[in-house]
Amino acid sequence: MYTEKVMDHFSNPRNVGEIENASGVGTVGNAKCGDIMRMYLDIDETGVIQDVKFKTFGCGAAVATSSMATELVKGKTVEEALKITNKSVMEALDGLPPVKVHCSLLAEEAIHAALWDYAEKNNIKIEGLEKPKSDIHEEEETIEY
Amino acid sequence: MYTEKVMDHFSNPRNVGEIENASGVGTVGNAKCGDIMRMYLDIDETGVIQDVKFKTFGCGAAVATSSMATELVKGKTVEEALKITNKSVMEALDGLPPVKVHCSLLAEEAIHAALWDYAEKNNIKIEGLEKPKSDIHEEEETIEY
Amino acid sequence: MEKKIYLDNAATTRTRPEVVDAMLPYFTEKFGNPSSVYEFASQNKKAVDEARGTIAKALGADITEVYFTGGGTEADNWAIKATAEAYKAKGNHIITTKIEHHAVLHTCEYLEKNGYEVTYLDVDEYGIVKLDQLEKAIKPTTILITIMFANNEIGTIQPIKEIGEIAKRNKILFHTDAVQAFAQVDINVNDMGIDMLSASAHKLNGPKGIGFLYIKKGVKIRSLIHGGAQERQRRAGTENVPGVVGFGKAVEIAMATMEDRAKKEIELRDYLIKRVLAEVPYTRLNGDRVKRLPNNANFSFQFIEGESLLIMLDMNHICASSGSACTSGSLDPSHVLLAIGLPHEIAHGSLRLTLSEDNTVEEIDYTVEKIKEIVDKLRKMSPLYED
Amino acid sequence: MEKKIYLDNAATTRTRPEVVDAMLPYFTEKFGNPSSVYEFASQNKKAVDEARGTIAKALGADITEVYFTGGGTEADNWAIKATAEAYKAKGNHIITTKIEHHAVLHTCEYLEKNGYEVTYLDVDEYGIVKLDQLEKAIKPTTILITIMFANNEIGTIQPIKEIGEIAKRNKILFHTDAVQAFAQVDINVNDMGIDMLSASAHKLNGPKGIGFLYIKKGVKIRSLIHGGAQERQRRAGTENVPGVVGFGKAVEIAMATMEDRAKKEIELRDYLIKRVLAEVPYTRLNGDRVKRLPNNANFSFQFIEGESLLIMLDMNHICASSGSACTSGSLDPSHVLLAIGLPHEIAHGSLRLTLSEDNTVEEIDYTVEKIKEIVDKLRKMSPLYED
Ligand SMILES: Cc1ncc(COP(=O)(O)O)c(C=O)c1O
Ligand SMILES: Cc1ncc(COP(=O)(O)O)c(C=O)c1O
Ligand code: FES
Ligand code: FES
Repeated sequence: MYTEKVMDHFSNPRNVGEIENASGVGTVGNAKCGDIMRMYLDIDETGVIQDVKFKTFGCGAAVATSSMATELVKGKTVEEALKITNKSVMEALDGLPPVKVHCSLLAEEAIHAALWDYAEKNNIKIEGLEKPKSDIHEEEETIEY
Repeated sequence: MYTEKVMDHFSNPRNVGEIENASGVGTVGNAKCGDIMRMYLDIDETGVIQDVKFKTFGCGAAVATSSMATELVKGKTVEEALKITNKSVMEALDGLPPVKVHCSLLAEEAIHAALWDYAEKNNIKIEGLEKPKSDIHEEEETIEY
Repeated sequence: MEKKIYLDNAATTRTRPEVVDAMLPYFTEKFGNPSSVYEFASQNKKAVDEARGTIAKALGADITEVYFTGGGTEADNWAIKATAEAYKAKGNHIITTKIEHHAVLHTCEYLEKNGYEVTYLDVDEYGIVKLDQLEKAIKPTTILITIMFANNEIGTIQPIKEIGEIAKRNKILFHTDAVQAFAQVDINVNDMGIDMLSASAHKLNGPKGIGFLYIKKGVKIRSLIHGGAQERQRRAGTENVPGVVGFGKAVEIAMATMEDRAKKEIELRDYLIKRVLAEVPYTRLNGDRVKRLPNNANFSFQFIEGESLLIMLDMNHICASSGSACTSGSLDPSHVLLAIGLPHEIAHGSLRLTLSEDNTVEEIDYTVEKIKEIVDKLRKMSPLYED
Repeated sequence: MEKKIYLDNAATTRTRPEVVDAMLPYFTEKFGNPSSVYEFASQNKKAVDEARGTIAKALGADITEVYFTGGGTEADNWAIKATAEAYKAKGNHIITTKIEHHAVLHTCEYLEKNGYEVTYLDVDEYGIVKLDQLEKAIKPTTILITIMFANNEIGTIQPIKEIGEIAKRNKILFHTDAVQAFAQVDINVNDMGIDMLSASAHKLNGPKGIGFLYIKKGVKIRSLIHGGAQERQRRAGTENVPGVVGFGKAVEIAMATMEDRAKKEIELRDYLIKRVLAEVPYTRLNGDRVKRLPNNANFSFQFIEGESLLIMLDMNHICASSGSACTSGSLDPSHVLLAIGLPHEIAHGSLRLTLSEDNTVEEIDYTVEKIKEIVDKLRKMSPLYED
């Protein structure tokens, strides 16, 4: 069902944990399946993400995308991090089963939520970042069959 | 599906054939399945059935009941022969499958038709014998299931 | 000759030993439920999809268009009832033929009781649908044409491609019951304009209790059997994994051997037909001489009755059939033989012999001799026969 | 430990080798169609009826009351849809519960779309139907009560006899989905007032793709699958002879070993339950402590999610389930766990372990150790868990 990369990130997730006094913390939940992801970012003065940690209550895909997302944002600038989408996370994982695509949105939203928190705390505005919803309200998936 | 006795009478039917100038000949057909039976009786002056032959176009049960019926009427008086029912033929054959019970009616009716022919030819009336129908119009069987 | 001679391959076939071998591991070793998430069971999902792929390929279809069922009958019921339901806003009229299998006929009769209108097309004396009558039968309310690929009794093959074209031109769905034809003759669902197609494994040396319905992408019928999310949410119930695997294996072999098999069967069939027609008087061949299944021969012997003939053949260890096996509970003469115009009493005296590639010339010779003996004996017993 | 530990016997079971042995001759040797008239095939009819007799006996039913189907799902669909159809003159109301299998629930939902009214009864926190609510739900239009014998997720056994009495008293037909209960616990259809009962072979070490519906004499439902005259004209389609024979053999063995098996399974189950509840904090047992299937244990581990748990168990070669296998395509938490009152996030963290008599104490010990490790690991990863 899952690719090798997904299984690797699921069984050995990178960057699990919390960051005390993080620059930004974002928690998002998935209306579809009740899963929750929290992401901690440590961002230096130049706007580079120095450290990142996550905690996830969710399926294998949610755990793996969380892990991969933290790997992708680490070392990036805020602007670069903003460009990470659920698609790029999925690609980095060699794909997800169709029914699990929505799980990867959790990771994208968690990054955004953490960045929003960082922006609020620092009273700055990040170009292109919108206030994240507390829940990811997806449209009903149209299943073809 | 069939008892040993049925199979015996089917594979070695007794009294197959025709009687030239028979005392009585009866042909009956089975509306239900399109089968046909013809019975020839040779009856002497004392009213005893001296010889009997049959021809049948029909299923295994029809052939076997024809054969058994001829065995049962042979040597009997007309009155005795009249008492032979499809039940007695079936019993003599150790029974028939439910779906084949109607076939045995062919034999009963063929005896009656031959006796009627005999009575007409000789201008006599046989007590208890009604004019046989050319077809056996059974009521629709009520199948329970 | 004490060995059994099996000449009833249209009723059912022997499951090939290779098919059984392919199935065996899925009973006691790889027994997991394909819907489970663990590795042990997901290999079964793969096995099911491999079989599905084999079947899709045999049809020229996509793998997502093949849905497993509990048999050919269920597939027929599904195609017809679910179409009736899904397209009832468009109309309530269904076109079929008088010579369909009961799986189609009784389903249509059921729908008639529920407000649908069904046209039962005549066939010609060889059992072939008349295309002009089909065209004439089409109404604005017609939602389905269901016409069998090949007949189970007389073996006649219909002009499926032409029917498909008519359906397409009139924008009507076309279902074909290919239970007798699948993996016996060339089929390509796209070339032939087939929207739905039913088949059953046990007719092609696969196991009993497994069939499939091909449903073209875009045909919006839903489930007949509701429940779990199996078969892309269209056919619920734990997958019959060994059955599916066996079906796949049977199709793989049947497709690989189709050409040679047909050639061998046709040769034997034609030899049988030639001898019987030449050596048994008052006999006719039912069905089309050329447009017929490679393994089917169907005769009517005047003046005699089918069951008696069958029982006597059975006493000589020859397995044959008169009409279709599943109507043997019935006493009516075959609706197919009546539809091609045979009178009742001749329809009653019919014999179907359906070969497999395992039959030999010796078996056919023995069978012909026995037919001659038995027909002669039964005719001597028949009030209809005066010689 | 490299060997697989199979703890998902509610999803499906291993077909017993004795069952496979019983089936084998019916593939390649006695392969005839039971509807055929010749001797070679009529022995298959006998074999089918022998299996039917074994099953009838296991139910305390008459042999004429057992009808084979393509599985438990088909049996459920049949009972419910055909009752709805046959009794619609009497009414359009059906009573069921919120914890039925999807084979029942989705069938009921289908009927709702077609003009029927369905009441979905609540259950108590242990998953047991409240009899007073059942009584209250009955209307003059109620034609069917369908309540499962034992639940597939939490193993809870319903008060079937009491439900049967209520149905009888109100002259309403009573169907029970006994797919999980048949040949696992004592059933007598007459004592329990059951009018229809569904079962599936692959849940009791029989083959997949074969089930039956028990229909009490006098219940006038007709066919779901139309066609040939098989199964006393109530279920068309060539009989799955090997499947039926295998089902018969599986029932014969399951009935003979039921008592010992239950004893062994209950002992092991209780050991498992005791250890897990004692050694894993924030854990609850779902379902009734006593009125539950001998082989079922169902836990909720707070703060973690089921799929992750399953995958990690799988990496340790332990096969288990979270919710029912056939809903694993779905992301919703189990409707059964929600119905017994669990909040979403706890329902998500559930684990079903269903034993067989072949499981050992060592396997259970290993499994408990792994559960402890994995739950701990996942909790450390969970944003909900603060220790
Ligand atoms: C043409 C045709 N359609 C449908 C069926 C039904 O298939 P099954 O008996 O496998 O359900 C058969 C055979 O019985 C058949 O010959
Ligand atoms: C309670 C219950 N009912 C019905 C079914 C459906 O049975 P099957 O999958 O064999 O069709 C199952 C199992 O899947 C079940 O557990
Ligand atoms: S995040 Fe809920 S199913 Fe994947
Ligand atoms: S079926 Fe016609 S006489 Fe028996």
